[in-house]
Amino acid sequence: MKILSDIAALVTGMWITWKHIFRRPVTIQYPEEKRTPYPRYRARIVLTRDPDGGERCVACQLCSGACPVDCITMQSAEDKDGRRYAEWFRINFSRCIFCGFCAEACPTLAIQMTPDFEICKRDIMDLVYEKEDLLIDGCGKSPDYNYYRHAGIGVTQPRGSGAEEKPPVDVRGLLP
Amino acid sequence: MPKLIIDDITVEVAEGTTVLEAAQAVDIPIPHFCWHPALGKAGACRACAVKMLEGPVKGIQMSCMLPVQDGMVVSTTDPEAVAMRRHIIEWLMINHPHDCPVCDEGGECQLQDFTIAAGHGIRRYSGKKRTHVNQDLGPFIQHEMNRCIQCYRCVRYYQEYAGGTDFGVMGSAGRVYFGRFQDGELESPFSGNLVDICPTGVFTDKTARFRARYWDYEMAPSVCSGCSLGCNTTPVARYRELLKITARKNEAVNGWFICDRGRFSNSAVNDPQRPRTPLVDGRESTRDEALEALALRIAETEQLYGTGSIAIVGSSRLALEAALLLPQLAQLTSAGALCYFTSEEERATTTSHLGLLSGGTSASQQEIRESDCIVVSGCDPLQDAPMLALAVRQAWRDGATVYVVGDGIVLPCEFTAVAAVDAVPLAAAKKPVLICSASCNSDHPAGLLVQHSQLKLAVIFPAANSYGAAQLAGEQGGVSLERAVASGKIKGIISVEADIPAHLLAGIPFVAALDWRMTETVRAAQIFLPTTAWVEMDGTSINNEGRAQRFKKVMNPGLPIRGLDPAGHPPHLHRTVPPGGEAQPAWQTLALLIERVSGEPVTEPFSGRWERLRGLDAGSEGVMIHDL
Amino acid sequence: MIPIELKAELQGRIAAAVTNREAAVDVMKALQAHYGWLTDEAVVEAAGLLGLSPLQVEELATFYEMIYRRPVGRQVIHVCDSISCWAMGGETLLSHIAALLGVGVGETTADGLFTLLPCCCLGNCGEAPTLMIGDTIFGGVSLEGAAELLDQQRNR
Amino acid sequence: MIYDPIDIALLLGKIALVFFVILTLAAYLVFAERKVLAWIQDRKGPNRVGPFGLLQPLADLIKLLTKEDFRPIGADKWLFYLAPAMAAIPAIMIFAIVPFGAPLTLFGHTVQLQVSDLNVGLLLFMALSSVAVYGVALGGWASNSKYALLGSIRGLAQLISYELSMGLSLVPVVMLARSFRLSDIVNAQAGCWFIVYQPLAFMIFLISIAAECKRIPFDLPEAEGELVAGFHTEYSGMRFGLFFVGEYINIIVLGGLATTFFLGGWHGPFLPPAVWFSAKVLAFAFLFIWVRGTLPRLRYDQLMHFGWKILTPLALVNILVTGWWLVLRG
Repeated sequence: MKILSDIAALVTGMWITWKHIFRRPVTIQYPEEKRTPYPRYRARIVLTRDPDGGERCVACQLCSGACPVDCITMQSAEDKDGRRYAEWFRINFSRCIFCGFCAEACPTLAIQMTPDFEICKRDIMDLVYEKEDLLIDGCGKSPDYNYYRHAGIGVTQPRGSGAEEKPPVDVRGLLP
Repeated sequence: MPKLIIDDITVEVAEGTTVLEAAQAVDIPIPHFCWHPALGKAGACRACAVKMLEGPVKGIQMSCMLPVQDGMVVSTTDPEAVAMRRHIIEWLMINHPHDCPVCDEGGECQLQDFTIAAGHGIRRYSGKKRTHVNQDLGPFIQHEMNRCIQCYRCVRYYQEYAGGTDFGVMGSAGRVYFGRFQDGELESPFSGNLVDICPTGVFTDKTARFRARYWDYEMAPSVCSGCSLGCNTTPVARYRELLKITARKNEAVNGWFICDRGRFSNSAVNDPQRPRTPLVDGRESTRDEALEALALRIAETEQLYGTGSIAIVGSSRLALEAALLLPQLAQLTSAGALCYFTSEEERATTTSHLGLLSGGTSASQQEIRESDCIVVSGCDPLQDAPMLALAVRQAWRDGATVYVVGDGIVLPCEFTAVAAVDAVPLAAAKKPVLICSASCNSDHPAGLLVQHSQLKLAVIFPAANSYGAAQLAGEQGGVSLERAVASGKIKGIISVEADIPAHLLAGIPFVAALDWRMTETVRAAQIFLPTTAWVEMDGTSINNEGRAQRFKKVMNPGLPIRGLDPAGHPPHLHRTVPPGGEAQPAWQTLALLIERVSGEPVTEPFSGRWERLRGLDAGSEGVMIHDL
Repeated sequence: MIPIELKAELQGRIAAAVTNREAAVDVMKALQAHYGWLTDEAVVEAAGLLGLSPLQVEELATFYEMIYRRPVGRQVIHVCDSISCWAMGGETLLSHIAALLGVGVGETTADGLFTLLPCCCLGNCGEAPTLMIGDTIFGGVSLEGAAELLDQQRNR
Repeated sequence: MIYDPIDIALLLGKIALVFFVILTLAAYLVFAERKVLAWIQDRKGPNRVGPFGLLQPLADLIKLLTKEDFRPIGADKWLFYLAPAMAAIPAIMIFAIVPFGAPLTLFGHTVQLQVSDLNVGLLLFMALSSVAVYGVALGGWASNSKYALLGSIRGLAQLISYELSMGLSLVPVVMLARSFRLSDIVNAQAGCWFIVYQPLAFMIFLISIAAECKRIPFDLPEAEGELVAGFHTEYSGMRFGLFFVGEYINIIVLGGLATTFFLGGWHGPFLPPAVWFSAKVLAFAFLFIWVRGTLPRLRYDQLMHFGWKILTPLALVNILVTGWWLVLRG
């Protein structure tokens, strides 16, 4: 009988909720009690440096392109040594939704997300972080990665001496 | 007309079309690197593989090399073809650096697009990559040989299409190198097109190096204002800064390319010295105040010196919209002179040459490219209208004979020097074209046109909208400012984007200027109103053949963000008008002035026979004004 | 600068060709013979003679294996590494000669006598393995024969 | 009619008492609901305002009173203002006929613990519950909003449909008690509660009143998933508060009526009658909260199908069976 199984389903449901009434709540009383987020937690964004201390960010605009709320703006420029870098770099955290697309899009692992989720300011303008506020003195995750070693165009090392590169071809050389 | 089936779609195309073009005609994209519509086929990259299922040829074929034939059944999605293309792309990518984040081509890179389209996302090759040393190719073009995929487009363009000899391909097999004999600036005046034509980032625009990404670009169809040819361009701007100018295809005019002068001439728009605020007697003011003062001064001048003491001065670089409003303003202020030219000589030669051009006698660049006999008479196209020289070269490549009258003229093709046009066997030619300059009145071609009915004329005018200015001067009875000032009646000048020589301004008590450049006239003016540059407005200009073309607004006027302190950027600081953004198109300022004087609002510059230009599509080939 | 006689000879050779470009290889060969290798200066000179741009000459110079755009020894030894010779021990021959000369492939001996280069096919497959010293081709070269050949050349 | 001043004083006292108790209860019912739902969901519920969050209803009240009183452009001003009152007033008026304790003797007067013991009490209940429909109808219509209008259309159809089965489920009760007077119905259950004779009618009545107070699983007029907040989408501040409190008053009142009709009213051993009555009403309230924490919302067509094709026929059959049974028993 379908009606009997329906009623049984109703009763089962009611029984389950009844049991839950007497369970211990899982709630944490947040400001007093705090939970440590996991290291990969996606909160406040930082800009990291490569192992040699150079800025990882090459201002390629992929993060701002990937950002669904357009909270990242920057201006790229060329340094004296040929490095591409961000002349200014701005994240408007009052817009940021912490989706992590920027970190995922970042080809140089410059943008990374930290577990620091407590970004609260009295003035909304204080949530506009400039490059000075974002740049940290460290590599964050992937401490050994240096983008320019793999880029294949030189810049931090002579051309043809990066990882997985042959020395430059001499088109006038004798060998075929 | 052969009929074939591509991916279940029946296509009918002209004889001689390739399968690749036939597919493009029905919006089926086939990856390609070495094939380019302007360069034709090379069969070098192998990326355009398709499978021929039925018909005269079968199996995997290069679609760019294969002319269509009746009964062909083509599949672009056949697993075999897809696998072939995937492998080709993988091979092309073996030595390609992982530098997309620092490559200016990133985002507008054909190699990127086709690599992703082919489904090749991860590099499997674990060996070492070949590298090259770059060359310094001068201030405009950045060289990055590591990115090269050996499609040969650059060298085919540079040597064959543009006739350059200082750039080519060296070496053989796995170490070919595209470059010059030694470091140094590329000599061809069309070298900038390497940036557009390279399917990846070997050649990038050095002037816009590391500035922005394709998806952030502000772009709109535009028209070059460098010379009178009106080549079609797509200027690229970001953050109120004109970054670069790229070529835009217009088969009738410039084809696929533009000259270096047009491409690398954006500095005036970004010039920090550009006047951006209205001035009244050297004091910064608002637009309304300046207009009020201007109307008052006009009235005062006329009171003081009598009616007819005001000269309204336009110029041949002024957009058609504003030029059309000048007669209205002249009438309202009962101006003594309406001028489109400052010098009498320029007015006379331009007007007289204009009289020769009609729908039938005016040669477009396309007609030059298709001509079989070209006479360059008394002008230097490479100097005054470089794209004409390139068009001449294309005709020469197709077998046309080129004759040059005059000394010291260089063309990017072989030519025969003749003493006079009479020595050219024009009568034997089917589609002869005569190229002459409006600034040279010595051998006026009027007589030739009568002699040779099939002869077409390409006149090089001095400036972007000379044609429009001369046309209006003829219709509205415009005189040259030189003559008007000489009459002694003129006591006030309203200059609208005109470059008036200092000696003409010397005795004039009242000068007002509308302009976007810091000219001598602007410095001399008591009242100044800023106007927008061509990339900051919608406008129309008429090129040397009488083709009206629309250019669209690319960016908002205002100081580029680049020069501003980041602390003043939005969202830190918000304002409705960006700093220095008070400029408006000259015709709108004129319309406001006319409204102030007459009380009648002006909402539309095009009226009468010009009305058809209202809805002119910037993406079209333009409208010949002979047809209006 | 090349001697006037050579210049005149080359100009004659160029004049005899239908197009200048056709004579380019001959001119380069002659200049190479004169300088020992095709120096940058020689490229510019060849371009001047041929009415081409230096780049256009360079395109050809870098394309051909036997036009040397880098300094070479008095004799250039080309050892074939193409399929027939490879099958008959061309690889061993090459490394043997390299050991005899005490240089690597592509290098010139300290006395400036020999430059050792691999090359792909000398058109002598019937007598593999084969090598070429200067302009002379030697077929069926054994390891001992190679040592002998080198001695002969050295003593010449 | 004798207008004895003491009678009038007692009457006013009873009204004041009922008002005070009902409104306080309604406020705390909101609190209780939030707490119980939290427990069901393994949460803690409101616990910040006062000890255990007990002052939460007060805070809510202050919040609602101080919020901006907003009226959408194009809303029908007077109907818009009237609708919340139409929702809350009939709900509280129904309680006038509910006997909430055994008659007391005070100052020599026998005091019915009931504001008004009408001989057609049950009919008055039916009438007033019909009037409550207007709150929903007008609120949704006057808002000039598509969500509100859709909510009110649903509400109208639902309330009218379920009123039918509700009314029909009470007919056997009247047949058993042989009176429309609520005190008579209570007294008729002194021996045995009607739930024993009429389990089916009780179930139908229970379901119908759940639908009448628009509670989950019958909250289609509000349906926040689809309609934002249904008929009161556009209301803010205390006007919204009136709708809100009206719903909880409805729970108490309908709980009281269910107690009266089926659970023997204030009858019960050992404890004082008023305590019995309160306990039964609160048990109903808890049941409603518990159901809300368990069941999902019905689909609209399921709702109408259930009302018209199952509940109403069942109620009719029940009347027939009851009639036969009464006839057979004599």
